[in-house]
Amino acid sequence: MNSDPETYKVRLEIFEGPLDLLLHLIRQQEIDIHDIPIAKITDQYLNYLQMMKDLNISVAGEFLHMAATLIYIKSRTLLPPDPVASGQEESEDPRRELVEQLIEHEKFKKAAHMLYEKETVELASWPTGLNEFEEEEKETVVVTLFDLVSAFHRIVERYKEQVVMDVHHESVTLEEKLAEIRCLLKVQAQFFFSFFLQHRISRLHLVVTFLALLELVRLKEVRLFQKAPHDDIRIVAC
Amino acid sequence: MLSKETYDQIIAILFVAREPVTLRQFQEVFPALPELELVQNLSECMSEFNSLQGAVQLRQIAGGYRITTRPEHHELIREYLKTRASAKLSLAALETLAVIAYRQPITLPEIMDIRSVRGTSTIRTLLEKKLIETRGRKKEVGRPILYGTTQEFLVHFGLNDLSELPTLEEFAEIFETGDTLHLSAPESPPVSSHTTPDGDGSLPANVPSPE
Amino acid sequence: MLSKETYDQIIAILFVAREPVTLRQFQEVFPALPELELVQNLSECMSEFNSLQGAVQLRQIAGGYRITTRPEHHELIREYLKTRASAKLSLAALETLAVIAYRQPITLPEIMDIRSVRGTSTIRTLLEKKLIETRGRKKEVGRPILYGTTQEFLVHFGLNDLSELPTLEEFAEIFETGDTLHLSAPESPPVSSHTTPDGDGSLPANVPSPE
Repeated sequence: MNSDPETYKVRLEIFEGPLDLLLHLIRQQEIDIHDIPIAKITDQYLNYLQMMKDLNISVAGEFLHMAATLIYIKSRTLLPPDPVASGQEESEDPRRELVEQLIEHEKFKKAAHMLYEKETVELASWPTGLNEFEEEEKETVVVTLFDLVSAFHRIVERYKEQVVMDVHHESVTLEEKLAEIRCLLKVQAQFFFSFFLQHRISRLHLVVTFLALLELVRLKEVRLFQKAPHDDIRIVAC
Repeated sequence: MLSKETYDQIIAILFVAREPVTLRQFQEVFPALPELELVQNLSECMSEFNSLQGAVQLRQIAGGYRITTRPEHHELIREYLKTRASAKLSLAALETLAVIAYRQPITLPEIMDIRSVRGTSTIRTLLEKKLIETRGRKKEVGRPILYGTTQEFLVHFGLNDLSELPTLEEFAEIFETGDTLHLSAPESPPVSSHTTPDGDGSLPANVPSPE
Repeated sequence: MLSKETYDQIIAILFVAREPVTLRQFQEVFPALPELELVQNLSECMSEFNSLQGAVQLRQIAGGYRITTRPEHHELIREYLKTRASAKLSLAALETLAVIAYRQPITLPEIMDIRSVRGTSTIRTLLEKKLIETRGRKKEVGRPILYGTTQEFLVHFGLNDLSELPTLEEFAEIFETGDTLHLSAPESPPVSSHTTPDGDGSLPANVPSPE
């Protein structure tokens, strides 16, 4: 293959995957896909990758994987026929799997082209649909499972941001917490410490809450019970 | 006077129009037609269309031309509007549903906390659409009601059971945008006019010509 | 058979509908009509409407009935709507979609294997455009998510159902008979004038004729 970079520039194209590049090489030279000159194609393929590297274009992993496959197939075709296997059916063509893959790939490329044509026609046809009854339509979407996951993803992302912001803005005093817990105790004679955890609160809040509880114990307003280490703490009004 | 082609073209425009189409708008679309001729065409178009059509009518409304359904069909149309699948949700309802689906059983305060939005109207909508249901009460102060998704929810999203809900991790790769795993040449041919926003190496150049 | 009144009523409904109207919906609107008669009416309605109208056409899409403008008016309509050509799917997205359409339900690793391309940006695009959807999980190790095409896919490509897609074998035959489509021939003419019909209003050879 010509290594003159000027020639390459003209030929530069975007290939989405290694099969695209291989098909291009085969088509360009009008090679019979069922009888690929594997050594020649392998060299051209590797040249192309080298050229991309020379131009500082990153080469995706799947292209390198295909390179390895091609080199393997090439090496197998160069080997003399296996004397052990020769007695049996004729040994399988090492190119077979790749050829099948290429043919399959080309079918899907044609299918994609068929879709492209259909899309072209459809994009030229506008649906009718009146707005005299439009007030019935609010800002709504037909929801798919993907919408559901996306929505949850958005919420989680938003939530993360908020937590960071809370830490900076919030301040809470021991007095406030004491008042809050006393208030709570009036409604309910006992509750668990995990109650405080259910509402998203910052570490500062949690620490102050804990200090407030200890203060209430000291003042003999509450008693704390814990069955085992790390177990939930039961808070009971005295 | 009015050619079949112009007639079809005028009607086609009126069919896709969302508002009455003004004379000025028609003039922009048919720059070759003199104003007087255009007005005549429109008027002929109107009488021809209305003599042919019993379902809809072409009328002059609010200084423009517009096709509307005839009043006698309104009741029937309302019947039709009722039949449309009510699979649509507002964005707010969708978010609430997502939180419930992934964190069920969950209480209202918890939902509002996660979404950092107050308001209970989305819960009502979801209950009405039978996408969520109550699941008893949480054993905590105030004993708030717990919510979870329904059988109807599974049916709507084509799930056999809740374990089929995709996890965030599974979609993590998909949520990441702009993965550029492709070989792309800096001197790539000028396909820019065709590149789609997903930036995945759009390449209509390779589409064979249909001929 | 088809009364003028029923004809008008059907057309009026189709006229306001934003989505293809299914037989089930028509049944709800016309509870008095037996199903067989309704189907006959719809079919008569379609042929009568299409013989009368040059501007719009009544078609069967995605298992329903729908009125759209005829493709030949697209330039004029675009002129009126002042829209640029709608964004088409990239070739990469179309290829991914083709794999999903013909092999559904299919998992992400399987898609990537067939296309020999890693990367999920096309999947994301297709999910966002609601052309594909999840279809539960495959019963194998890791229980990967399955994907399939949607109703919107049928609408987007003007198909009534999936059986209208040519079989993959049909594409293979072209291949075997040596009909060499140079899929990525560098000598192919510039894209803009060629692959989109926008330029001269001519459409690809296989414009589906309205049934």
